Amino acid sequence: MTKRLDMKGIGKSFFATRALDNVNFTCVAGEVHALVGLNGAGKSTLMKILGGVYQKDEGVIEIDGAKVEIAAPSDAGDRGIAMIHQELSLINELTVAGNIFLGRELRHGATPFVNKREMARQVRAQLDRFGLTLDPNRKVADLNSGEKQIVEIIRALMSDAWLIVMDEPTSALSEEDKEMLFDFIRKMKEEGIAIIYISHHMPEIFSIAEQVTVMRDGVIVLSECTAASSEDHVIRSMTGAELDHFVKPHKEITGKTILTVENLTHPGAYEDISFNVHEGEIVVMTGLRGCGAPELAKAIFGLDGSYAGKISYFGQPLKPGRGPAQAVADGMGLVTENRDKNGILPPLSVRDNIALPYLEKSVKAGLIDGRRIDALVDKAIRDTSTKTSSPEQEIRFLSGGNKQKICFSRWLDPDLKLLILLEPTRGIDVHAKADIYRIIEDLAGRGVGILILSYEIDEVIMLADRVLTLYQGATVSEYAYPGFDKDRMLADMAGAGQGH
Amino acid sequence: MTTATATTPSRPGFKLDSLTQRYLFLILLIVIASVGFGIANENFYSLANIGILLRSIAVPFLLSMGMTFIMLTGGIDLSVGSNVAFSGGVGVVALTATGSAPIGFAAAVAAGMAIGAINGVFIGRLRLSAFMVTLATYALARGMALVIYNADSINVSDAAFLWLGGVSWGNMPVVIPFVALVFVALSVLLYKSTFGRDVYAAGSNINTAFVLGRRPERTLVWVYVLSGALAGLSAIITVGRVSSGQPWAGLYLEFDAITAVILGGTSLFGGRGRLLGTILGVLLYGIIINGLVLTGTNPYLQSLIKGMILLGVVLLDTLVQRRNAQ
Amino acid sequence: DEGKLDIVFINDGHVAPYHVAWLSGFEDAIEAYDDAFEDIEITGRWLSAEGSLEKMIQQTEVTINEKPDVMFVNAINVDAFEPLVAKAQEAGITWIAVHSPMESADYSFTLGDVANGTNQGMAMCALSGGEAYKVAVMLGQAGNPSGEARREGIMKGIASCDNVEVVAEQPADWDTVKAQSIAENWMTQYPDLDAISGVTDAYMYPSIAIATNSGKDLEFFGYDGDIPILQQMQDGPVKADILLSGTREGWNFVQMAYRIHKGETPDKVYDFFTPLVMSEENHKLALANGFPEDVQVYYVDQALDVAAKGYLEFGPDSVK
Amino acid sequence: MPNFGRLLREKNIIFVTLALCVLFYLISPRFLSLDNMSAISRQIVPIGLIALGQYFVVVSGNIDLSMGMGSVLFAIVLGVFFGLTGGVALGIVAVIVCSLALGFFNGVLVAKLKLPAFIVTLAMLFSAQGLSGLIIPRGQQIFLMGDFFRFIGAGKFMGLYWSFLFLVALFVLAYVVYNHTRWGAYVIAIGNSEENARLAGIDVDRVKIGVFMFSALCSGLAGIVLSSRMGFVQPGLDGNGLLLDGIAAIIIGGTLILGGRGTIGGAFWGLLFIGVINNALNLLNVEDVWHQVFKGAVILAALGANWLLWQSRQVEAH
Ligand SMILES: Nc1ncnc2c1ncn2[C@@H]1O[C@H](COP(=O)(O)OP(=O)(O)OP(=O)(O)O)[C@@H](O)[C@H]1O
Ligand SMILES: Nc1ncnc2c1ncn2[C@@H]1O[C@H](COP(=O)(O)OP(=O)(O)OP(=O)(O)O)[C@@H](O)[C@H]1O
Ligand SMILES: [Mg+2]
Ligand SMILES: [Mg+2]
Repeated sequence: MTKRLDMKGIGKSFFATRALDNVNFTCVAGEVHALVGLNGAGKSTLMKILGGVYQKDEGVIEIDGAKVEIAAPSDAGDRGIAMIHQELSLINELTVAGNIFLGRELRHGATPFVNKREMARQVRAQLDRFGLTLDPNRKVADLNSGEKQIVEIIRALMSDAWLIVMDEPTSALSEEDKEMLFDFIRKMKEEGIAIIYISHHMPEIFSIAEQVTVMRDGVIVLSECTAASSEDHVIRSMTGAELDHFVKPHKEITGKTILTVENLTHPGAYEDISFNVHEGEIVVMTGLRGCGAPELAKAIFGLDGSYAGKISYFGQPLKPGRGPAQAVADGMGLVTENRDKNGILPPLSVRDNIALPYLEKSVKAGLIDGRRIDALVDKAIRDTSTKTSSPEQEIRFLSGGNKQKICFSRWLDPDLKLLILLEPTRGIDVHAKADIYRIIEDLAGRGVGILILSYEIDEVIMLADRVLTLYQGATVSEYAYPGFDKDRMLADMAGAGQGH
Repeated sequence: MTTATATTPSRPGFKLDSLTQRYLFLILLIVIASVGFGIANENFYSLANIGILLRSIAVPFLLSMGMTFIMLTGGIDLSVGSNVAFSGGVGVVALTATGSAPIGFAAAVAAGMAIGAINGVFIGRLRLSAFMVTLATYALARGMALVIYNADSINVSDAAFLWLGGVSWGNMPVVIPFVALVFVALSVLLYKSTFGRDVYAAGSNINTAFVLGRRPERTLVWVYVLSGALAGLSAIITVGRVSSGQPWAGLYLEFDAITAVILGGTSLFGGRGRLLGTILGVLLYGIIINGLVLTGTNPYLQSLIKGMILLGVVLLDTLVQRRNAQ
Repeated sequence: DEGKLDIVFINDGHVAPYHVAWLSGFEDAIEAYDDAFEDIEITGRWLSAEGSLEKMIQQTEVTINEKPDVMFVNAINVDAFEPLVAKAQEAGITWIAVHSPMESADYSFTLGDVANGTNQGMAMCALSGGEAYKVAVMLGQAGNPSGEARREGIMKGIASCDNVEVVAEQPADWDTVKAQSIAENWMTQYPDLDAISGVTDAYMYPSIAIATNSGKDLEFFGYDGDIPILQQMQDGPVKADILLSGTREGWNFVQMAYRIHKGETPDKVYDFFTPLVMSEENHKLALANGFPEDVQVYYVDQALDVAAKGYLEFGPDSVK
Repeated sequence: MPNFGRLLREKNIIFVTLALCVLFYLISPRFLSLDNMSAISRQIVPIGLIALGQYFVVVSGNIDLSMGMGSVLFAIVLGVFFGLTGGVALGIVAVIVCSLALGFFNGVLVAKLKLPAFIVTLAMLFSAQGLSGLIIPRGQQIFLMGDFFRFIGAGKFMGLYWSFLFLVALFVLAYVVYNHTRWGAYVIAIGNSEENARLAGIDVDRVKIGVFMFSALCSGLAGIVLSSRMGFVQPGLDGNGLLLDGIAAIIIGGTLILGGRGTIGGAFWGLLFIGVINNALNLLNVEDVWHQVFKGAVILAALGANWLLWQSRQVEAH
């Protein structure tokens, strides 16, 4: 096999943060090369240097033995490198096809006019090949995050690149779509295309990658064949310590009912849903994307009022669409599934991002008590082991996983009664995931009711006290700990389990 | 790179963030401009001129403070200048009708807040474009001022009403300590109250602020009301300064305010900026204007110079920042 | 200091054509006087408040602090400047209020706007030929004293006959660009319009151009004595104008300052000589139609001469 | 009619404008006369040129405040060359060259040096104002008489003004460029997210410079039209009214002032809206002190009606 990409001695600093230090990374044709490491280890930074987004401070990049300078994303494109970035990088106001061909539009012959029809046709053909139904003429703004991720992937696939970098491509994908992606990857491998694959999912990596490289604090600590490696070995080298596996403690749910949902219906989203959440209970909803669970969660949080049925909170009926302000005042918290859109406040510091829901409680004599906030923020950062150079750091400079941690950690408040988490561990590394599970369990131990939406079956089983499977907006079954049956759940989610 | 996964609690240390750098740079420019004009005209440094300078920036200063809040939310308020005329008109008419200065003050501030409330409701609640809404109230408030005054000025002789804008202790106009007080109050509001945090939050990502239960639409309404209130205060100062109510008061002040706020490093897109920057922006802009008056060049040449200086300021600033970033 | 004369002129704007002519007359005159009188160093500055009251106040304050000898102030609103007049006088500066008279000022330089406007209106009457005659009047900015006074005069003059009808009045805010749309609207809205009257010649330029371009045969009555408008009077569409002339006025300021400096005391209210301008035939026609004989009228050539050459009336020779 | 609601929602400015027309017609039947319509069509030409140039700048996430005073400056450039040579051709070339140069300058400062467009173009506004007074010595007027100016200013073709037809043609061209060329897509992309546009390999700086060159060119054209119609040029004309009307037209037509979204069709209707209001002020002979109240109130009412027609109350959060 021929070594095509060779990055040598790459170094990069952001002010005081040494993000990469003397990194050597190579990639050969036709291989899937997994790049792993904790949140903030430097994976995305390394790839952004390759993609021309950041400029390296030191080192050289060679492609096919020749030294290259990649000064801008277009240089990377010109050299046959395509990127799927960790954060969505689409243009909302353009169509699917417009996005996929952005920067290399097809034209009507030699005229300056773009051939929208041909672009749409090619995109549709590509989508059809993988059995995807997505209208190439839809505006990207109208897509959900899973669909957007698919657009990103299709864009990379259609770019004629010999190297595709995928930075956590599966974090927004449903199981089906993941399978589709792996099909893609296998086909491309056959065509000799190389793939650098970043993920926090060990099983994924061991099923599709030939080579795995582990980064820790900006340096490469391990690079070996997956065949000769093991999940445990890789996970250990990410921190240098053994993974402290999360084990769900056994507990009795005896507390009061916090939330009662009765016959909730919103045509087109969910139908006739009923369930309870008790104090200290972790209820996990699962299903495929499009199962209606996010809409349900939003109705409970008061973001949407157009439903029939009844929601009660500590026995009191809730006014439909009363707004998040009331929900927060009532002791509810929500982590949304789209952190860029409504999870973070990009120009503000980590401190401000965490402290916002706490403000009223940190007021002394009408003024904000900075010291109390500092204490809360420091605790939140510590509890979730968020990696930031300081609480004053602007959140937009954090790595993806660390942003996600902040969306979560801002709700760790003593007065919290009900926490709703939509895909809470998206993009979070294996060690931090275990930490987060522990925190969720601690919260439950304190009597907080927890309602989670997760699409990862293993996570569902690991965390839940009770599981609701949903299919096309309707509850299929309810399972209580410890009677979880993974196969049946998967069948429920796929719509095959209707009837029991 | 710190290898600990969690940071130890740390206060911002020696590292100068980009805003602080900008402030230092503005201070440097202010010094350079002062020295330059001082050399060009020895009167520049006279106490009297400094008094004139400070007095002349009092009103732009108040308006820019309000504009800073608004621009932190990602908005803009083109109506403040017209609002100065309108709220002044209401105040003067109320004063003439009742003979009571406190009622006149209250009426002026309330009128200013009313225009602000219109802006706020249209922008915050109805989610309409701030530029468009305030462009409409820019015409509306000016028009109502003309109607109230019937396009003519009204003389004011009530000493209490004129005190704030008219009286000086020696070379020190009383309006200066007043403005300083307002600054302190607004700083407390912006940095120490939950409202202030909400202002930043609304400008950083209004969707997130909403989901976190912060009621950003309400914050927006209040921000415009605040700006209107400051326009009302400015109206009182303006009336005091000229001993009369004027239908054409405040013309173009919105552009001066916006310019000063942007010079002070506040982003047009919201979420980033501080009041200190605005002070420096107002001061620098005020010095440039004052200096140009003193040099008394041809007005067209003055326009050209003003343009070049503005450009020079942002240009130098970027070059300095860039160099520091290396 | 006897050997120095420093004149400052603070104006409300520098954008109207009239202002521009004003500035050039002022600057020329300063130079001419400085050259002509070896014993005195004459300097002048011209400030524009760009329409902003606040800016004008600041400029006035700064100027007072500079202690020039004479200040001409064309106040945006005289009430607003009362407090400053006292200050200026305390500092020993001679304050000359321009256009809008001020009781407290040392001198007021006025134009007789009402009388001039009346002359324009009467000229309209006298030249309208006795038949129904429709005129639209373009005003200044709402509340502006000069504009209001000129409007008052024009209306008064028009009222002297009953065949002239004012079909529309609109403010164009002294803005030539705005004047253009208004003129255009009028010409479509009133197809049988006979004339456009304006409180400034700035409005005449676009109005004449639009009429010419669209083949309309309108008559125009101006105010200001701008040279290009005067040039369109001999057999042209402009029937009457008021000879202020910015350049003339600029020269007159400097002459006035010089005289005061030399110890002369002009009238407290100095009324600038502003005759009506008509062509000779039109004047005769007007007289025949009952136009008052005592109204002083310049014919076009004479008007052009004094307008272009401010030194003829107000140059250094006039005071030697 | 399920689509009627959508139509109402998306093309609301059409309805608001038409409603205004009906209202004004009821007050003064002359409003809808052919003559008046044609007067409106001519009056909106300079505003429309400014709006069109501004449109691309605003969609790209910037603003060009120098367009109004720029058109005055370019009108004077035309006048100076006409005065010197007595011919038009050289003047037109000079306007085009100067405007493109100014736009290039703005664009480079904004794109390459990353200066805020607001300040850069504000500085240019002042500079243009200054230069317009400095390049004609002593503020003389220059008269622009001749066939060319008459043609641009008042020439008609089948009852429609050439200048208006020219504007419509430019809007059609802009529509095609905006919707059917790469450049249009790039402008939208940059306005949505400069970062993402860069990631897609777009040469963001070049597009931005192009956008500013186009807006400056439009202000040059506006200057030519303006001066032809006035028949003379002189320093000290005020271009800022044009600027504000132009911006208002595109925003009321649904363009996001912060960039990334808008339609050319909406901008055109917004332009008609502004033209109608300006015309109605004169036509209805609104008394002078009420002018601004009228204008402000009508715009606010239109915004309110707009909202009643379609805006949702919710902050778009989910
Ligand atoms: N633009 C930036 N400015 C400042 N610091 C940055 C910037 N980009 C990245 N960093 C810092 O560099 C470090 C590496 O970040 P990077 O995004 O490469 O992590 P990652 O390995 O991709 O993590 P994750 O798994 O969470 O995506 C982090 O500490 C991050 O805060
Ligand atoms: N915001 C709007 N308000 C009113 N009318 C509009 C608006 N946007 C577009 N139009 C009208 O819709 C028509 C098409 O304009 P335009 O192409 O800009 O819209 P569009 O929906 O983006 O169309 P396309 O399918 O070509 O992208 C025009 O006739 C125009 O008058
Ligand atoms: Mg990453
Ligand atoms: Mg005056």
